[in-house]
Amino acid sequence: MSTTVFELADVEIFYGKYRAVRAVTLDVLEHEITAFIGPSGCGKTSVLRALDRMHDTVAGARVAGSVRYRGVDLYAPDISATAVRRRIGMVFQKPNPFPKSIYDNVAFGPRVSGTKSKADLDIIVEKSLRGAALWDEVKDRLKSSALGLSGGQQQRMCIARTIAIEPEVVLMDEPCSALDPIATAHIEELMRELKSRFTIVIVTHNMQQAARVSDHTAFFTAEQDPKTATRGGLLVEVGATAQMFSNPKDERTENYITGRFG
Amino acid sequence: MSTTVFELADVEIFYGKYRAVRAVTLDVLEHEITAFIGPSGCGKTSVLRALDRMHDTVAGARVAGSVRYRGVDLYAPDISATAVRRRIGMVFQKPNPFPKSIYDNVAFGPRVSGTKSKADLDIIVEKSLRGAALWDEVKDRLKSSALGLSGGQQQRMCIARTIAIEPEVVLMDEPCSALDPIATAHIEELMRELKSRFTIVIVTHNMQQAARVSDHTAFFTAEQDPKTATRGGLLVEVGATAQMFSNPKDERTENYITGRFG
Amino acid sequence: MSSSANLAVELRTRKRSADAAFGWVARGSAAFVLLVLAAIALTMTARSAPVLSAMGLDFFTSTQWSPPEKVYGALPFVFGTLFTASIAIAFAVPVSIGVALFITQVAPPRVRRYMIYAIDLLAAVPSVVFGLWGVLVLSRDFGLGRSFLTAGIILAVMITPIITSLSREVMETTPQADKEAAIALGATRWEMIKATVLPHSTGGLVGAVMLGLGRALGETIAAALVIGSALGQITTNPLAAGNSMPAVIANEWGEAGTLHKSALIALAMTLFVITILVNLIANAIVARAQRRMRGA
Amino acid sequence: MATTAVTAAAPLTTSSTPDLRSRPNWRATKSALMTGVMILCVAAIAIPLVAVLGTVVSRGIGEVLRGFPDFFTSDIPVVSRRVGPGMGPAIVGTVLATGGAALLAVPLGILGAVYLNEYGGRSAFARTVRFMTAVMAGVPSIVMGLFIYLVWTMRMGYSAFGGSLALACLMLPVVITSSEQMLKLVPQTLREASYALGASKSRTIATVVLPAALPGIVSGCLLAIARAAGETAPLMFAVGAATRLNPNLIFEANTALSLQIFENANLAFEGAQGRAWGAALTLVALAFSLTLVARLIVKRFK
Amino acid sequence: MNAHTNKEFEQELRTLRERLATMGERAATQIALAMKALVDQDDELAREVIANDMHMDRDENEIDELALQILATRQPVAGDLRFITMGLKFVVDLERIGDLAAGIAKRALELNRLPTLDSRIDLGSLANLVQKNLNAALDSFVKRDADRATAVIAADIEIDRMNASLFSALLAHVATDPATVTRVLPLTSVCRYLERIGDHVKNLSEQVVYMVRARDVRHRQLGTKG
Amino acid sequence: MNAHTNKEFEQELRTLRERLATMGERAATQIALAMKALVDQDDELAREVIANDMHMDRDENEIDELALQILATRQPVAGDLRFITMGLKFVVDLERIGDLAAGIAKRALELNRLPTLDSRIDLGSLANLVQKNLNAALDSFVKRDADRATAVIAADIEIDRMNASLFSALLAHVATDPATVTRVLPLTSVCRYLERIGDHVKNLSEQVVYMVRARDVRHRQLGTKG
Repeated sequence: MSTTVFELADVEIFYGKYRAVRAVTLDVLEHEITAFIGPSGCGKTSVLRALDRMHDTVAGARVAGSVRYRGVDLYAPDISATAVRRRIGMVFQKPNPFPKSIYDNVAFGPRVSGTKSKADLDIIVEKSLRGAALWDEVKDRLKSSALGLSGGQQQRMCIARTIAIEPEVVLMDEPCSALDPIATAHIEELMRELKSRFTIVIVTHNMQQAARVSDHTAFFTAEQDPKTATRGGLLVEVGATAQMFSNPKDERTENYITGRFG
Repeated sequence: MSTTVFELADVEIFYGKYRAVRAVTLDVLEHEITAFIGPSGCGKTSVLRALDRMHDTVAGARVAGSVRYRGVDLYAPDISATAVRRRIGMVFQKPNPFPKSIYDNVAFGPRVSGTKSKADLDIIVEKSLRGAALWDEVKDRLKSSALGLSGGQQQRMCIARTIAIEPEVVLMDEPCSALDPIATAHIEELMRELKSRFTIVIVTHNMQQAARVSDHTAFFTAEQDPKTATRGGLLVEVGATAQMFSNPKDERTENYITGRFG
Repeated sequence: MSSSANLAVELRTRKRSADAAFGWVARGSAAFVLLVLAAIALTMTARSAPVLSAMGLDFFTSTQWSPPEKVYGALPFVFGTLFTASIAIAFAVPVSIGVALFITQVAPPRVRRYMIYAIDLLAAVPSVVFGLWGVLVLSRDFGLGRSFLTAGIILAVMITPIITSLSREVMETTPQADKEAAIALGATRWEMIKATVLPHSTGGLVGAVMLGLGRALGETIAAALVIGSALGQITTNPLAAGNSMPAVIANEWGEAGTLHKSALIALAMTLFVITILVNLIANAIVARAQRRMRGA
Repeated sequence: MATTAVTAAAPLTTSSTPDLRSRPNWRATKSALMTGVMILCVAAIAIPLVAVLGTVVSRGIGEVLRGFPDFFTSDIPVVSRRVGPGMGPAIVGTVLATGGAALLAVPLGILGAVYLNEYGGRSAFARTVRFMTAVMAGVPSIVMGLFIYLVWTMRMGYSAFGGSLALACLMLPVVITSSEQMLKLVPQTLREASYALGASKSRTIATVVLPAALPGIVSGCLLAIARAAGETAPLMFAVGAATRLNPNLIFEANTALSLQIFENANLAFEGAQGRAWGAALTLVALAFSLTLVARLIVKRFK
Repeated sequence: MNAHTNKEFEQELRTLRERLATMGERAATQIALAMKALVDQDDELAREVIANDMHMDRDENEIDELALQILATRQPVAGDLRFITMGLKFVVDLERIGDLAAGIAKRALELNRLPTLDSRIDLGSLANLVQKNLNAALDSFVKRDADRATAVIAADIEIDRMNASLFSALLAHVATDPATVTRVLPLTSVCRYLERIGDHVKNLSEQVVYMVRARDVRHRQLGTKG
Repeated sequence: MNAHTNKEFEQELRTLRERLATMGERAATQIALAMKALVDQDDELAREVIANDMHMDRDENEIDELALQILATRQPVAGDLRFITMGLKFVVDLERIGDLAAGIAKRALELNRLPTLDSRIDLGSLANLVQKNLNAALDSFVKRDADRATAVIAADIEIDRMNASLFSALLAHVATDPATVTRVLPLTSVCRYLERIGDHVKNLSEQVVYMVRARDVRHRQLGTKG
């Protein structure tokens, strides 16, 4: 039995008074890839961002319910968001390299965490780039700008930058939506390799991608919220991916994954 | 036997001295959906834009070889690009409504073509919006800004705007890449309905989309160009879509569609 | 792997005073703007009080400006300022937009690059240089004399590169996709410009024009050199010599007595208020155009 | 309208050869006509501008080259009538006043912009500051000169630093606005990337946001400096008049290129006018080089 | 369940369903005609049944082709996928049923060349039961009725039982009159064919249950076969 | 062909291939053991074969499950899709072969309870030919060798011919000695089982050809069966 990394119970996320997502109760298991799927506005990205307290950076956003990381309530008043984020890395929808050299991009996190020695940084940068299957492509131009890389390479560099802080969890928010099928395949392969070292949670609006990469899938949808009378997201079903795609339990899931969009 | 709408023979497209795509010989049949697929840089969008002379608007771009539309050489010196574009409409990757009302957006083409009468325009606007399966959603707010529509609605409005000029062909350049699966499904269904009235050519980097919507598929790839020693696109194989996806002739096609990206 | 208790300790908040301090320094810097403006408003009001209490509302309505008689009526200068600025705007705006359209929509890439450089450089030419050229060449060598028209032309030449440069930047932000949409619907170049570039740029263009107008209103030196320094002229004859608020201040400050200085300060205050009004209107127009662009 | 009966169009199957030839029509003619108007506009603005620059160069170059490099180093002749160099004190004065202004306005402006974009957002205070910045940007330069005269020169006397203060007040809103614009262009995703790597807010601003916006900010500041260097009116009230070199920023009256141009332009003497053209050429060259450097920075980092 | 947003896909699934039902009906008809040819000693009808088997083979190919095309172009999942893979296996059984019906017709031709057996063995009731089961299985498929299909699976025991008793009866015949052996042998074949058809019908029903209930009943219950 | 970029997918395809090969080997073993039980009159071995059939049933379920999971999560097309759908049909035949081997074992149990037939009928050479063909078919699958598979399809005619001659020999036996009828009947069943295994082997080979050559050879050549 795998260790539970995240334990969400009755999580709701508000933007001001608007309840963007509700009824989120799910576990994320260690060394697995968990995928969040669902239509636009179902709140899957909001839930992902709740896992490393990225909502702190948005005025008016609020997380209710219990979000536990290895038993610790992430939203307890004395928990530091920056400390949380150093344990829980995040990769974004569009590759977002800093306009710095490849080396400085990857070394950014370790430097923030206090690693100053050039020798140590060299080792971390190489290890991270190898981990992101990018080392061979960039080892000769570590000092050139990261913006000169192709889209797929940039995204892999962002993954390297994230794993350079040695997080335990890597959150990914539609990491391939800006990439072509070949770059996507490489990122997906990388994810499968990374799961031996990290726990991965990925948001994707590409159902096939969830089917291809994930071990567990959580399906969200958007419905009329009985309390606020606006459309809001909610969690419908979580299950093993192979089972979700061959034999989902909830009819809403079945309708969505088979392409019955009403 | 269907009528041949486009007949491309040995088409090559240059940007300055760079040969972006070569060896394009294919036919597009009337009342069919023809899909162009292939990895980034394979030139599929360049070829699409050659079909309605959109390259005219780009300095340095040049089309070589023969592009015939119903037997007429589109690149003959006495052919008017604006007349071509009124026969051959285009829908773009990102929904690009003009910052005007929905009505004015759809009426733009007809107005440009000289339709002034309000009554005629009313009819055209309604017919086009119905054709794009959008009428019921917007009929009560034709005068409000098109920018207030959702992404999927905007794209359908762009399709309405295109069919308002009553073209014979509609070219679509990755029309769903900015949309979620539900909006995508609606656009795809719309395409299937439109093909009884129009001939459709679509560029997509989503292979499954090509499989779902198209009758014929053309597979492009990027390879070292023996002449210029740079990487350039070329056409590998054209065929009936069902056959391409169950039994492609060329090994490069098989490798690509089955996800063997080397 | 640390136990849950250890983990909780590790994730605990550490005080981040540096973070907070940085935020307050930034806030203080921003507040400086308010401080300076308040100081300007207070100082100017206090210093213009003497003449305003002496003249009352006549200061704004009287056409008589006679320091020796201690009569200060600002109306001719207000008129002169608005008149020259109007002439300048009338010349500069159509030309600027035409040039900006040429640069962004017509010129081939190479020409475009050089024209952009040229316009940006010209926008940096100091106004006093235009004034110098105006007084020594336009009014003397070309015999145009010192008049509203001369000042208007000099101001127009001065603000055209500025308006052009801003307009070009705004027009360049028109999404290529919008332009292609119009082209793909069979529009000609001009139809495409009318449908996409102009509507898209409306807000920015108004902003650019207003900025140009603000410059023209507040421009002291070039106007002071060529407007003619006539006192009390209210005429729509553009060839007549006139005067404007900034020119009067610049020309008379040196030899002014206490009440005269107060009158000049009140004049500056008036100019200040007019430019603020112009700016507010410009802001409102730009904001409304942006709201419309967002489709709200 | 909703009641209009709409019948589905018959498929547009034209097997006949379509006629796509171009032929003259009003739409194409109109488009060509408008292009012609644009070209006329270019000519309309090119002619006077070329004339201005041409005159400045042709009249200024002789003055500058006469007894080179005396024009840049010699004191200004006390007797305006005299023909000959130079403009040394004015050049130094311009550099002092402008440099001082930059030292005051640039850090303050950038920090203010950081507040507006990174902290204030849409808060009431930030909106007020933003609005007041726009108001301040519209304050005519002569008003700013008067203000400095009243609060500074009247007490401390004429000096280059008074000019610096006036110019700084003029530059501040420009620096804030252009810097905020540049900060706004830094994608939110970069900040998120930094936060996601465990960086604090100040660290994120210092090591990610500001470096990313730096080329744009520097370029905006250079343009603001270039504009300040050419200002005349505010200096009239703060710098005073001098003909001898005064390298002291804080004390004693000084002069500046723009002031010299203004004063000499009104004089009917050949020598004074010559020096005015020389000063104009120098000032234009200074403004051009600052502008060019700004553009190069932007181009380099784009 | 809702209709597919993709109407072409919906249409293809409907076509697949109809093709499968049609093929099932053809199989039922083939059995009925083969039994009629046997009972009526109708050589011509028997030959017709044998010739018609070609259509069943063609059905199998075409349905496979359609299923493959749907899999390749629509990327079905969940219920749709179960239905299509079920279809792929369904046709295998239907095609074999067709083969067996043709086999019965061939045995009928053989028997018609021999003298009639005095006391007729009651093959008719076995054939009736098999046909009834096949029809029930097809019906459960069309109506997506798992309960009905489960009943068919249970009814197979009856077919096996009936087959065993018929077999003993035939053996008893040979024992009393050894000369009938050449005539009994084809009849035992027909028996076995009917029993095998019964097995295939059971398989069909298991596929239906699997598709509808999405759990694998095949080989779990009801022990081993053969 | 290259390896898949998606290594998990690649691994799943490899697993599917291995599972199919293993199941094929099990089927071959089952036939061999059943025939050995028949020849050696070994009741225990026969019962073991019957019990082992359970494993073949489980194989079928698990392979189906794997194939379905691959179809649901990988959305395969072209060659991969043909291979997987082939796998789905392949197991049907293998499972039936398993059933038939168990059938032979059951007949062996029946025969062991009866006196031995004096002149032994040469079932061995038919069984050998069938096994040889099955092994060749499995080999052609593993090696993706369409030529080899085509040869197997052709060889099925030989099995049919051999079966027909064995059948006549058995009938001749009954004619000369009517008392042997109860012993001959199970032997005719074994004959028929072997022939049916041969048919399934032919089907397997056709699937291999289809997968490799991507054209449907099933039912096109070689006429009708039954």
